[in-house]
Amino acid sequence: MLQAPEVSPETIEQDKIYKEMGLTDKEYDMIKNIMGRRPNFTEIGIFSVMWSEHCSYKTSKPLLKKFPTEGPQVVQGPGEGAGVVDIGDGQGVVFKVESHNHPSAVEPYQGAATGVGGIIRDVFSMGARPIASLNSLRFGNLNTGRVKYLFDEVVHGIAGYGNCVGVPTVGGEVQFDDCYEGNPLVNAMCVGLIDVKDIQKGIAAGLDNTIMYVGSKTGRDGIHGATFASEDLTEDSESKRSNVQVGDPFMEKLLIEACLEVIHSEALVGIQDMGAAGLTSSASEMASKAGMGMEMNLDLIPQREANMTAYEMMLSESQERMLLCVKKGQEQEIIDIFRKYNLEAVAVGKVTDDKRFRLLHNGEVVADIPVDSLAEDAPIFYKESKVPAFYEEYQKMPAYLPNITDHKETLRQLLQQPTIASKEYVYDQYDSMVQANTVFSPGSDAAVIRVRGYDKALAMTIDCNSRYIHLDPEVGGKIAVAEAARNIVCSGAKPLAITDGLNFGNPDKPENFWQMEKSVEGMSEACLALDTPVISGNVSLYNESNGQAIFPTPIVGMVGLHESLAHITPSHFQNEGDAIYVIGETKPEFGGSELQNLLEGSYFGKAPALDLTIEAKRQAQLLEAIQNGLVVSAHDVAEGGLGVALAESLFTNKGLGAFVEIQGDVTATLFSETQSRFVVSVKVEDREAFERVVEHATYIGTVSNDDKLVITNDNVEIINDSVEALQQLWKGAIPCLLKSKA
Amino acid sequence: MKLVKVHVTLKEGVLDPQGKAVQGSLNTLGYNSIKEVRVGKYLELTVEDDANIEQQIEEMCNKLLANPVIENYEYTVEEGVTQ
Amino acid sequence: MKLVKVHVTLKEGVLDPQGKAVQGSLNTLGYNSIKEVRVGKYLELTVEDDANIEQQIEEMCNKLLANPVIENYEYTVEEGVTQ
Amino acid sequence: MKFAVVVFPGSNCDRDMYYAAKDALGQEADMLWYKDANLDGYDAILIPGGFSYGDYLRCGAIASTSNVVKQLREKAKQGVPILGVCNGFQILLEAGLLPGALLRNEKLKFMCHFEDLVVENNDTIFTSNYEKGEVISIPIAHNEGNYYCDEETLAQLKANNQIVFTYKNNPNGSVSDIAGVTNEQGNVLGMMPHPERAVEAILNSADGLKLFQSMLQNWREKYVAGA
Ligand SMILES: Nc1ncnc2c1ncn2[C@@H]1O[C@H](COP(=O)(O)OP(=O)(O)O)[C@@H](O)[C@H]1O
Ligand SMILES: [Mg+2]
Repeated sequence: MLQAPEVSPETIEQDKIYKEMGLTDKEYDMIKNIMGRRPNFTEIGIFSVMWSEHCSYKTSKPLLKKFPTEGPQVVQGPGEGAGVVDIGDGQGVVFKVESHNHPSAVEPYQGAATGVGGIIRDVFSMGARPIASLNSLRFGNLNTGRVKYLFDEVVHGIAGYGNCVGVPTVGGEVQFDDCYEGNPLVNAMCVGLIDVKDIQKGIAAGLDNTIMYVGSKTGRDGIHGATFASEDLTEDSESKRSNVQVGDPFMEKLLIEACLEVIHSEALVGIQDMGAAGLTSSASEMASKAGMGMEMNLDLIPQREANMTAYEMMLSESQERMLLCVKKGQEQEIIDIFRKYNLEAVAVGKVTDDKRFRLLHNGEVVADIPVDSLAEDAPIFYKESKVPAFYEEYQKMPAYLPNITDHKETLRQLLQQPTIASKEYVYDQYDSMVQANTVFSPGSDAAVIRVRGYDKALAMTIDCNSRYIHLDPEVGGKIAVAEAARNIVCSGAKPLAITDGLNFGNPDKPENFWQMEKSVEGMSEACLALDTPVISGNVSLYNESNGQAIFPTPIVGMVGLHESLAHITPSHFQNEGDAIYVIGETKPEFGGSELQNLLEGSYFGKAPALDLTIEAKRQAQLLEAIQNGLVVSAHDVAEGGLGVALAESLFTNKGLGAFVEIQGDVTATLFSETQSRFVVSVKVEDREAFERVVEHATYIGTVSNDDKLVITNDNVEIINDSVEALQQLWKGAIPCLLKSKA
Repeated sequence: MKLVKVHVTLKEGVLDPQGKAVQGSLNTLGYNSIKEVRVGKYLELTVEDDANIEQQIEEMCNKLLANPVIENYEYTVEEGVTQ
Repeated sequence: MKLVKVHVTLKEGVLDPQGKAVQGSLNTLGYNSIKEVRVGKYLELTVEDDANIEQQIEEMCNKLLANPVIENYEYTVEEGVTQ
Repeated sequence: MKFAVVVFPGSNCDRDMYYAAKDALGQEADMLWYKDANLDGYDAILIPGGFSYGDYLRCGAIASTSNVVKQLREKAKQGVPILGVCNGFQILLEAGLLPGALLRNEKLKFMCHFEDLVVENNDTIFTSNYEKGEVISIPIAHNEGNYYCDEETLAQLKANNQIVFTYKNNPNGSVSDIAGVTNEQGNVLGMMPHPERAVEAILNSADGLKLFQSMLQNWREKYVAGA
């Protein structure tokens, strides 16, 4: 049954070959039990990928169950290619985030590019037109050649793919910290728009219906165990080969258009992209979800390379491929649609009713597995959890209170911290306006995409401050969700739902698992308080290098709805004479702050506190004020505190300035990172009405037209700086770091 | 002066979407005898004479000119024109 | 089967921003003997045997593979491996 | 007035162009898939931006060999107005319908942002609604927008008033700051910036709308009695 270079079932068991595929002894025994015999090489390969964390969520599933996933707005929660939220008029917004961390560490351009391609496929395989992309990136500090290379190539890869495929990249975030040096994070999010009646499912239903393959041919891309199957390869030929996945955005663009046409064909039963674990996961999931089985003839799979084995075909992660279930006898209809786009749809199998996943190759059965054991019934493991010692230490530390004398210089330095500095270097490389719906490009708190033909728009953002989560995963998890919602609200939209990208270290270490657990709990609480259920997400574990885990980084992608275009609100000050308010009181909270990093080169102590009741109330009040037309601009106070938020509100090239009078402790007022705060500008005539709607709004000054940021305290001038000069420092910081010699 | 000619090509097994598109287009234009196209880079470096030139080019290819994860390189060193 | 190797290079006088950037990076890396870099394309075409091959390649280069406003081309035809 | 938007595999500003003609300008427009496109009966032809054939080999090169480009040549000869934007411009250059070529941006990076353009020539069917010397804000989004031609061609372009738009702050290294040029007869315009992305205030500029309005007005003056 097995082909020559492959290993016999007996050898797999005796030599524990499965271990090299990532399966434990216990898992092997479970598989043997399920099969009622020893699995062969192809079968064990299939189990190894389907039971990997990426496909089965075997360690994270118990945690994911904690997320609130329901609400009147939710049309499709977790479980399909992407989640869907109702936005009225029979329309839905579809979105999901996906990580491509490890591929990007090996080959940053292709790793990032194929990450973008993969998440776009998740969205259009639902039947939605992709309308925007966002990304969340983490790198080490920009002081080594390797990190600069990774940073530049990841950004090139995202641009190269996203620009070509014609989906505007409208937002994202980039942060730098030593913990990501060996293990960068590349998470991509895609947002799509759909008529709810067109939602597709990844199912293979209907006995004897035809399974069709469309898109790029299958090569040996991304096969981890390739070495097993290629024992005849000499070392020399090995170095001349590569298994890196290469993206073809041109093919993806054709697939988008063709698939969005195919979904209107009555012949289509189900459709799914081939993502991680390619043919294996798409085929087995489609059958399992429909309660059916599937039989495929691998001889019919379009192949790019000669002599591919069943194992190689089933584990290949070649990009830009889709699997369809089509009504028997109506294949030609589907073939014709794809042919218009120069694509070939090929029948490769059929739906069976025996709940088996059966593969034929060269006239022989090469795999025969109960299909549910690969998908629905994959095992779940409950990991041990333990409070890390460093967390207890942080909690015991006295509050960190920095001592600053030169606030002007401090503000200048904070604006140049890479995490705060302008990311224009990055987003200028992204086509943020294709599709001609972009109201706010990158550079605003949330990106805004209008819905053509309706008086409404979508706001979107992706956020995570992992420093707070490192200090306190529960509070940090709450902050991540709250901060995303603040960005959405500032733009004038009502937050709808989130997608989460859980990036953590090795879950077998109880301390790491505790961080996962607490982050998820914190996020869940915030989701409930802010009425933003989780509709999709992704888990990426084992993000470590040299045994050192990254900061826990559960990324939050959030989408909100502007119920009218009139609600769209910029984050920058707009007019001379407008009144400036800060909403929310400030406490001296510097644990995990940018100022702490600037002064100490590390983060320690307690994370800033967050009261979700206050947060929710304040967001609702600000949104009400915006919807009543009482707010000219709104910006959340985040990294770097009020000082940075005020400066950022002025970076518009309009020659505006601000005159601000602050009370109390100057350092805390300017640089503390107390949560739940906003800087807004209001027309003078609307001040009274605004104050009636928004509690805890303190009037602090006026927008001027002299290009100066002036901050005084008790009639003493604390800061008097040129906005133009500050803006240049802020804009130049990242290009300057990249140019400096490593 | 030396003239160094460097050829950078994709490793075997790596998808070459560009080559595929060129082949498709040539076939559409009626050149049906074209069975495969692979697209690579070709660099010409004008280099001052140096005893160590081969070793240096080797280094440059690994560090910058080729991406060793997905590309192979080859080079020749010729006598160049002294300007 | 024949293996056709096509080199497409920028015409003299046409600015080559990519070549200049590569030269700059090499110099920054300490390779100061690099005086100039020009970046071109290298295509390998696998072609079925055909009496007319040279004329066909000539046509393909003019029609598609090179842009005569900015590029020159050269090619060689070699015996290829028959798969 | 009836516009054709020619869609190549990989075009991605086709809808944007279509909506600019249809919604912003309020005229008829059709999107025509390159394979079966028939350009007869259209008053103007729009070649949209994007990445036809993935920009593989050279931007616009593969698309320029397609059958519909043969029709396009005919229509150009007949004097039908043809506008190519971004990749559309690249296709027109590769097809030889406009002089010159586009190289990679000087800084070797894709760039996307608003740029100030100067209307150098308002005596064309595409720009008559602008003032000469008017500065307009239009987005760019390209990696190969660095316009190149030899000196002789440049002298001709200048002598014939074929340079229609220049950049106020040249972002990509283009010869003589060129952002858009016409053919000798003036009925084919190619430009890198995207006027179709600047046709509504909500998109942060409506400065591109006048280009389409110019086309409409010139068509009316020519063909509609009493206009
Ligand atoms: N962290 C998470 N939170 C909520 N849902 C999740 C999470 N991770 C994954 N999911 C959901 O589980 C389903 C399967 O995810 P995944 O396997 O990543 O999708 P794909 O097969 O498209 O890569 C999706 O619906 C996804 O949204
Ligand atoms: Mg998927």
